[in-house]
Amino acid sequence: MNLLDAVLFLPLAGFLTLLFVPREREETIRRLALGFASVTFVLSLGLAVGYRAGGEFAFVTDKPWIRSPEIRYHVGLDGLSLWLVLLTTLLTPIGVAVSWNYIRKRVKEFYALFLLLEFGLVGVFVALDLILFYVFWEVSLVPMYFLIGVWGHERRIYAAVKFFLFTMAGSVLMLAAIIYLYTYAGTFDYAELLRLQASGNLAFRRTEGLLLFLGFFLAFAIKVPLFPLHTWLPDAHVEAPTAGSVMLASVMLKMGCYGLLRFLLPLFPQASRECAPWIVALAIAGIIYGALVALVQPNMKKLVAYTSVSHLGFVVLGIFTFTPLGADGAVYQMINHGISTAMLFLVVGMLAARGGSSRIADYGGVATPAPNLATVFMITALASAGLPALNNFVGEYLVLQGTARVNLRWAVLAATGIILAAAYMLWLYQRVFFGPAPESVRDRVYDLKKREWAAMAPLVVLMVWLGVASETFLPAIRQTNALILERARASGEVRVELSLPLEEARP
Amino acid sequence: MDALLFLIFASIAAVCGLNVVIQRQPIASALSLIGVMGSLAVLYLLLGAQFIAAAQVIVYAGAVMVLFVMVIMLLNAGAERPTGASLVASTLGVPLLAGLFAALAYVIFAGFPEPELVRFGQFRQGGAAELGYALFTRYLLVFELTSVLVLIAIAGAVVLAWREVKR
Amino acid sequence: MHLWLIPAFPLAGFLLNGIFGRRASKTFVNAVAVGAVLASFLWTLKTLGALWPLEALHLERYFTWIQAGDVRIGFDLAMDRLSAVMLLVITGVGLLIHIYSIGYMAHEGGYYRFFAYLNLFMFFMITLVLAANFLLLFVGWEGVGLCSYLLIGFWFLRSSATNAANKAFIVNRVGDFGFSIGIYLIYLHFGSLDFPEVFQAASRQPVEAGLGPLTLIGLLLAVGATGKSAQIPLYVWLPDAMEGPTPVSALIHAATMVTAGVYMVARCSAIYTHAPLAMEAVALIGLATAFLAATIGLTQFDIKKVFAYSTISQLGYMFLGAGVGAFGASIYHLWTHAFFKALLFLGAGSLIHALGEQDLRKMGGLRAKTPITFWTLLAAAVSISGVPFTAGFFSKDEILLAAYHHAPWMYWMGTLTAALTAFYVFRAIFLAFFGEPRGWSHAHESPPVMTVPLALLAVLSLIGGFAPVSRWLAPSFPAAQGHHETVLVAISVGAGLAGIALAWWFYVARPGLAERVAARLGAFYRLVYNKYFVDEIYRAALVQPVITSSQQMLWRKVDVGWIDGAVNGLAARACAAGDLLRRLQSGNLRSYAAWVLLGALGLLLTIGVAGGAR
Amino acid sequence: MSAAGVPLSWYLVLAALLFTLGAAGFIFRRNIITMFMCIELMLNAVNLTFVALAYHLRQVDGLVLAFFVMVVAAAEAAVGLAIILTVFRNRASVQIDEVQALKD
Amino acid sequence: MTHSFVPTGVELLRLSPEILLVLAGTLLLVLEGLTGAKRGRELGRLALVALGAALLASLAAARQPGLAFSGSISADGFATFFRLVVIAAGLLVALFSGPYLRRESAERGEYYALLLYSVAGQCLMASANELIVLFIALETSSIASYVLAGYLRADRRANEAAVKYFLLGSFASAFLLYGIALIYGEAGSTWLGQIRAALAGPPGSATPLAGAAAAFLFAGFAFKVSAAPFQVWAPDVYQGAPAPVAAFLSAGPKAAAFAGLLRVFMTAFEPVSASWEGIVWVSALATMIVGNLAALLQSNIKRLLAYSSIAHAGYVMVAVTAHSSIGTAAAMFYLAAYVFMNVGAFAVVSYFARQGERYVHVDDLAGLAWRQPVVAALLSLLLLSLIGVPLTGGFFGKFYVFTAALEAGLVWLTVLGLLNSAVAAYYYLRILVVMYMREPSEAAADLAAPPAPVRAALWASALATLILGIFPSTVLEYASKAAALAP
Repeated sequence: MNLLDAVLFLPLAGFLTLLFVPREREETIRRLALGFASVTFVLSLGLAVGYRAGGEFAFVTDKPWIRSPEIRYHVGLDGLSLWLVLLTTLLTPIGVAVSWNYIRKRVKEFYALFLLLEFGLVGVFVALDLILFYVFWEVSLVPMYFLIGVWGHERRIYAAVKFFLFTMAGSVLMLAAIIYLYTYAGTFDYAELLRLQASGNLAFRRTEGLLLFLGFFLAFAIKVPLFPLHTWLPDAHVEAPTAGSVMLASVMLKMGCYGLLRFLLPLFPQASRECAPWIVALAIAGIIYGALVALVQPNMKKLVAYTSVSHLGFVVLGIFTFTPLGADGAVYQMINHGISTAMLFLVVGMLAARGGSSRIADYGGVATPAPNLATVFMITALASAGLPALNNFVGEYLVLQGTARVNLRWAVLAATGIILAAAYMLWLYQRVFFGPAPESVRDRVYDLKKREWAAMAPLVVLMVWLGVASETFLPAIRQTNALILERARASGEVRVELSLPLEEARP
Repeated sequence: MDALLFLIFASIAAVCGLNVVIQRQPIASALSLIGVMGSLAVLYLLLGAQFIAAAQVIVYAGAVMVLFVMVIMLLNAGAERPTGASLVASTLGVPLLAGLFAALAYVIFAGFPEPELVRFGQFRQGGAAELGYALFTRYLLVFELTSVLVLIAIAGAVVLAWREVKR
Repeated sequence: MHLWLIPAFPLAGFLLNGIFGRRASKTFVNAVAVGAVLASFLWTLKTLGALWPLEALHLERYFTWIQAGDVRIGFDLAMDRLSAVMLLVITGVGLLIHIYSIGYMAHEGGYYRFFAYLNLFMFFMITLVLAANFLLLFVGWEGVGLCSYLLIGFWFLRSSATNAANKAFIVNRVGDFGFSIGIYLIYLHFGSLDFPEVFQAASRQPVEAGLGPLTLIGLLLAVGATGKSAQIPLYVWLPDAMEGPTPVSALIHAATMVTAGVYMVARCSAIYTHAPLAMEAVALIGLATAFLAATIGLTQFDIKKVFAYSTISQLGYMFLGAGVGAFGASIYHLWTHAFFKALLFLGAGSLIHALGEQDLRKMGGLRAKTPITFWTLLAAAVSISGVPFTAGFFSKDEILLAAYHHAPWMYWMGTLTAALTAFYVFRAIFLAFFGEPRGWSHAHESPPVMTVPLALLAVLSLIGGFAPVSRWLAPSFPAAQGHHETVLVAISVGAGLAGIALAWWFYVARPGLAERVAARLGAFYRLVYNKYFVDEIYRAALVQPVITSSQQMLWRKVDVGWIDGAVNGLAARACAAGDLLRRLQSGNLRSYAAWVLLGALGLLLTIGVAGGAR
Repeated sequence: MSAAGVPLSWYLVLAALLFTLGAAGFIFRRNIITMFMCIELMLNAVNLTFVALAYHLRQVDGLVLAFFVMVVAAAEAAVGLAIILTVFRNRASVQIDEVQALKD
Repeated sequence: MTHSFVPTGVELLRLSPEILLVLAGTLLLVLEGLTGAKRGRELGRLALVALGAALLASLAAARQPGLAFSGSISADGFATFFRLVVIAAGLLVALFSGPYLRRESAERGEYYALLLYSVAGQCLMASANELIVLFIALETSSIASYVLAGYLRADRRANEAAVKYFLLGSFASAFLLYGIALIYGEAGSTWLGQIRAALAGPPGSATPLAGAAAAFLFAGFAFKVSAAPFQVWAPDVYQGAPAPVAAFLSAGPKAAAFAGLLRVFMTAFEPVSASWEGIVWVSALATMIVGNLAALLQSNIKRLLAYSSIAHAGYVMVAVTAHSSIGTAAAMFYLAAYVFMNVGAFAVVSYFARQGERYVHVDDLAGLAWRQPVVAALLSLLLLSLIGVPLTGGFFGKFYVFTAALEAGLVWLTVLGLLNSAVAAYYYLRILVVMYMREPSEAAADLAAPPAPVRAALWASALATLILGIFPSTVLEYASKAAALAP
């Protein structure tokens, strides 16, 4: 039982504890949930402090769970998962805090499920056994389904079911791939698989490798979500309660990206490379497409949802450049997107809770009654639009620089997303916050309350921190990515074509 | 002689069997079925299964069919009316049945390629003694089991048919 | 030398005012904001003094900002002569404008916000010029864009202001798109983004004849510059940016931020000189912009719009200078332009402050009411018109000479533009200060806190040209060819004077003539008056199609129609199949029996007769 | 006894025929009792097969099996007729096509 | 083969669960006759005790594994596993039948007696090592369940269910029996071991009789497990039968029939597996597809569960298709998990439907979560297990099944099967949606808390599902050992 196990299981303990609290004692339930989430976060800070770049995995626990076929409780932390775990543990107490006043019905179930969700999410990022990974993957699905379906808005049921079925459709294929991999390799253990891969004992026939790759890839791509598998996302986001949207956008979507980097590249280097051009094409299409569609959304939450499609396109793009720059940028972008989008959803959620709607047309001039809210949103919008010295810029730069190295045309196409990002963000901002405030807005919208400040301040700080002092975070990512890319390179010749127009022009 | 007997009773069995199927009056079907059973009993005798032949007449044609006839009378079941229709049954029925018979015949002829001639008296272990021995040794368990089966049948019949419904 | 202190002061000012300003008194806000810039200015001077004569680059590395793969980008600041000139302009003019703003903004809501933004702007602008690598430069670059956005939209209740702000930001983003790609290419080509390394490597490369990497980089950077410095085709945001408070127009949209593009081109001179095609492009863009904007300036009635087009036009000069290889002259013009253009705007602001009105047609005869404003504006006007021995005279002539040596037609074009410039500037002066008052009732001179900076800038506009900027910068740049040719100078001066005279003729001597000429020109006049309908063309050709196609095609059709449609279609298909299966479950036992029979026969045929299905 | 025997397969084919006839009756008859009788016909066919095979194998086992089939048939008859009786009580009909309330 | 008239003690021990159940059933009949119709509740308890005893007896019998009764039964691990499963199913059903029957004022000893007989038959099916024993055991189980289906004789739906079940069941039995006859002709014996020996000759030596026999035997078993296209009876019968009986039908007979199917096809017909594996492949796929698609639009919850149980039979069929010992083990595990989750779900239905099964529409469950949160939570767990979400038995069931399938190289069957399970999520989710995301319906309004036996059954099945989902090793290892069927 090391620190990581504690971080992993504390939310589960919280979940179980909440089940035994009488449902009438809502305040106790809230406090308990906040307590569990906060303690988890504090403990997880210990992970960051204790993490030393260098080895393969830190805080490893490896115990047998199921004997035959052998499935192990094997968890560990590396630079890739470290920050994602922290992101999860950070956002959970924030989600609890912002739900304090908004969730009025079925309080007990809400917080219990919220903690269960944290358990699942942390688990996904630390599991080093494929089945364990799959277990957490699905475990995180169920509470989110309920969060959307029970505490969501008008079309919540449609959204929840759509969310569940999309994810399910992908994950069953992943399960098939996992099992197939097992029948091939005889193990579910990630480390063992890596060893097999390194020793060349995991060489698939071409179609076999491709199919396996696709099995995993579809699950991840749906989760990311990669264009054109994204249509569940806007619905889920619009209908989810604020805290749900936050966790969904900030953490759950990262599960897909994480999977790409953790499993696909190292385990199926050949297939990854072979499919990379297609995937990159989809990623770029998603960047532009998401941004364009976001531009014309009449609903704030939907708009933010489409920005996620766009932003996560960068992540996928970065990963499939197979360059350290791209991969580091992608991971960094995961964290960035987690924080910025969490903020966006928090603010939009707060607005919607005040104004009773998330339609843009119902707002205007919010900056007058709620200047602090406006300021916070401004910073977030700018971060989201990739303003330098704020978080997203670093990630996007690295991704695009990495992409440019592989193929300049890709980078050019992808960079258009940044122009559009400014357009949709500022346009949204203008329509919601600027202008004279109509009666309805002045009457109902008030500025940030203390708890809301407390929930958002850390994120604002982080946005700047991530934008300026990336060296706090990047070393761990670098080192892990180097290993991953090494593996992705190990078993195949590097076929990254350098197709720069300027190379051609050179005599 | 064997052949003649076989042909006669096989024909009776087949015709009665057909009659079971084509009659609209349940009672006519029942009587035809008794005819089938009777002719089968003769065929059993030809095959050297005296005990089974006897049982066929006593248990089957006697007891079971009497039960049927009784129920038919009890329910006063007249000629069936051409109610309802099953598209599946009426379209697929005949080809399926023809196919079934053809396939079975094929299997039988393929399974017994060289014709083995059945002659009366060549098989003499069909008596009660041999049967009884087998019944109480190798098939002891099954024998006991059938008693349970009969018990269930009685209990079931009781549950379903005896007492009036109390509401 | 703690270069970092120079940007740090305004940053601190921003944070202090941003966080505490709302509840603090105006005095506090003023003290913090002006104090921060003053400190910055003084520290600049001290640093300059300490590093004098600043022959080599002074580089300070602080910490690693981004590191990944083989990329290492530090938070590094560097000072050389180019950045020193820029710093002086920024902090100096910035200081004056800060002071001026105290008076100008005295009665505005969001006072603290304004100064916080201004300080933030100073921080980013200083970062921009001190940055020692492209990415850090880009930080400043985007940062000033942000501040520009915030300040244009300062009066956020007005939708025109917020529209203008959005436009400014987004158009700049388009430019930055090119810039970013340029940066990626620089990194790819040179393996570094640090200025010293990049420029040394660039200077070792052969001059490219065709479209080589350096040319490509140069062109892409120029795209960025056209955005920031409001050149064709991305100049459209600047006139709208006049929605911001006037000090903002002076500081950001005249003196400093918009010159960042010029600064960047000059900074990258090592690249450009090896990429003549890119140079040519820069020159052409500059020249075209200078001329086009000047023509539009002729027809505008909003005093700030006039000066805005003037800014665009003057920036075009600077581009022209850089494009023809006269980087020094270009910066020199930047330097003088900062004074007279800031002055023009501040003077205009003083008028607006006095009248609450910025339409020239509603002014007139203000000379007496606002004498200081008048005289200072006049100083600026003569300077921009290139009246000999004023600041503008020196720098403009240097550019024109260089242009002549590059291609004489450029000189002629430039000279024509100079005439136009003189005309429209004096048109504004005459319309505002001469003639009869047209529709204003009370006007008053601005308080000293505004007029003192005006006066100081007026002095600088007149004598600022004596600072030997281009000579001092000469070692930084490849030598520009061309020597003083009196005839050419005389021609251009004459053009300027002719412009002034014509303006006098049109607007003082023969009022009403202008309208008649305009009427005579008819369609052409309307074309120019409506700024060649460029905004409308952009909207119809770019913005609207994007919006419409996104909405109708991508969202409604692709997303909802196709993708969701496919998913729903699949679901519907499955449900239909399920329904069929359910319907087969008719409740009819004989049907069921037929199914059982079917199954049994199927099995019999496959296993019994055919002997297996595999 | 005459030496002219009958091929065993004839017996088996007769059984197959009876089995098929039983199935036919099950599918085409509408009266539940008749349907049930058709099942009895099928069981009889199986019994004939058992007996014939017992002859073929010269084993008593086949006969024992046939015997058990009879018992099963009897048990089924008892239960089946009881079920038919309950149906009749509730619906006053033994037409199978009228017993299809359970469907979608 | 020993020929003795008197069975030995160890033989009786190996048969002890069946003996116990039959004796208890008979005792119940007698007691019912003696006490009249007043003591249904006590008789129900007695039945529970008997089932508990049978459970213990199965364990005791497992300590002395081996053949008995001339080798016609085999009390091996495989038998023990299935005995435990079907007895547990019977136990759960008996547990929550009480309140249901009392509500219908029909709690009598015969019900429990028939239940015990049926379970006894199923136990015997699991241990039968000879075809005629298997057949009679199957009939024992079936005839008792025909009666149970029609147990509420005044209920038209129950009558219809009974008559349909009975007629089709007998029809299918006839095929099964014909299959036995044919293989008897081919092999000269009905003992599985001897059949195997007879079929194990050089390839091609087996005549079409063997194939035809396999076909008919498969048809007979497929009918009982409701595999396509023999699934037609299931929806109607489940819908019409009383809810506890439907639960029972979906669990015990199905598990037992799979036991029979596995034993027959893994031992006797293993030598000719090449001839039948293709058809099992098709049947598995068709069963999954039919069950899942038909359930999509189903609104009667009993019919829905019927289609779901068809689909689950399809998953087990996938394991059968693998025809390996891990496939067998997977099927065993799956069935164990399935029995618990399905019986649990039906327990809720039996409680919710109330007198005369008024509320059997999915929408009637609306808002259940907020009226009876515990029931809803437990039902959710069971439904998630049916979907196959991890940490439930259903997940590991699917996991093992598809692992076995992939080990056998059945890639496409696996992919299609898993996609099917994704489709299946939709209709299970609908129940969750209704329970949690709709406002309480009038059906939920006056719902009293579930009676203790229902609660107990629900908790037991939920816990079993959870345990199988978190610590599946023990069960699976047992199944793996037992799956190595000795012919």
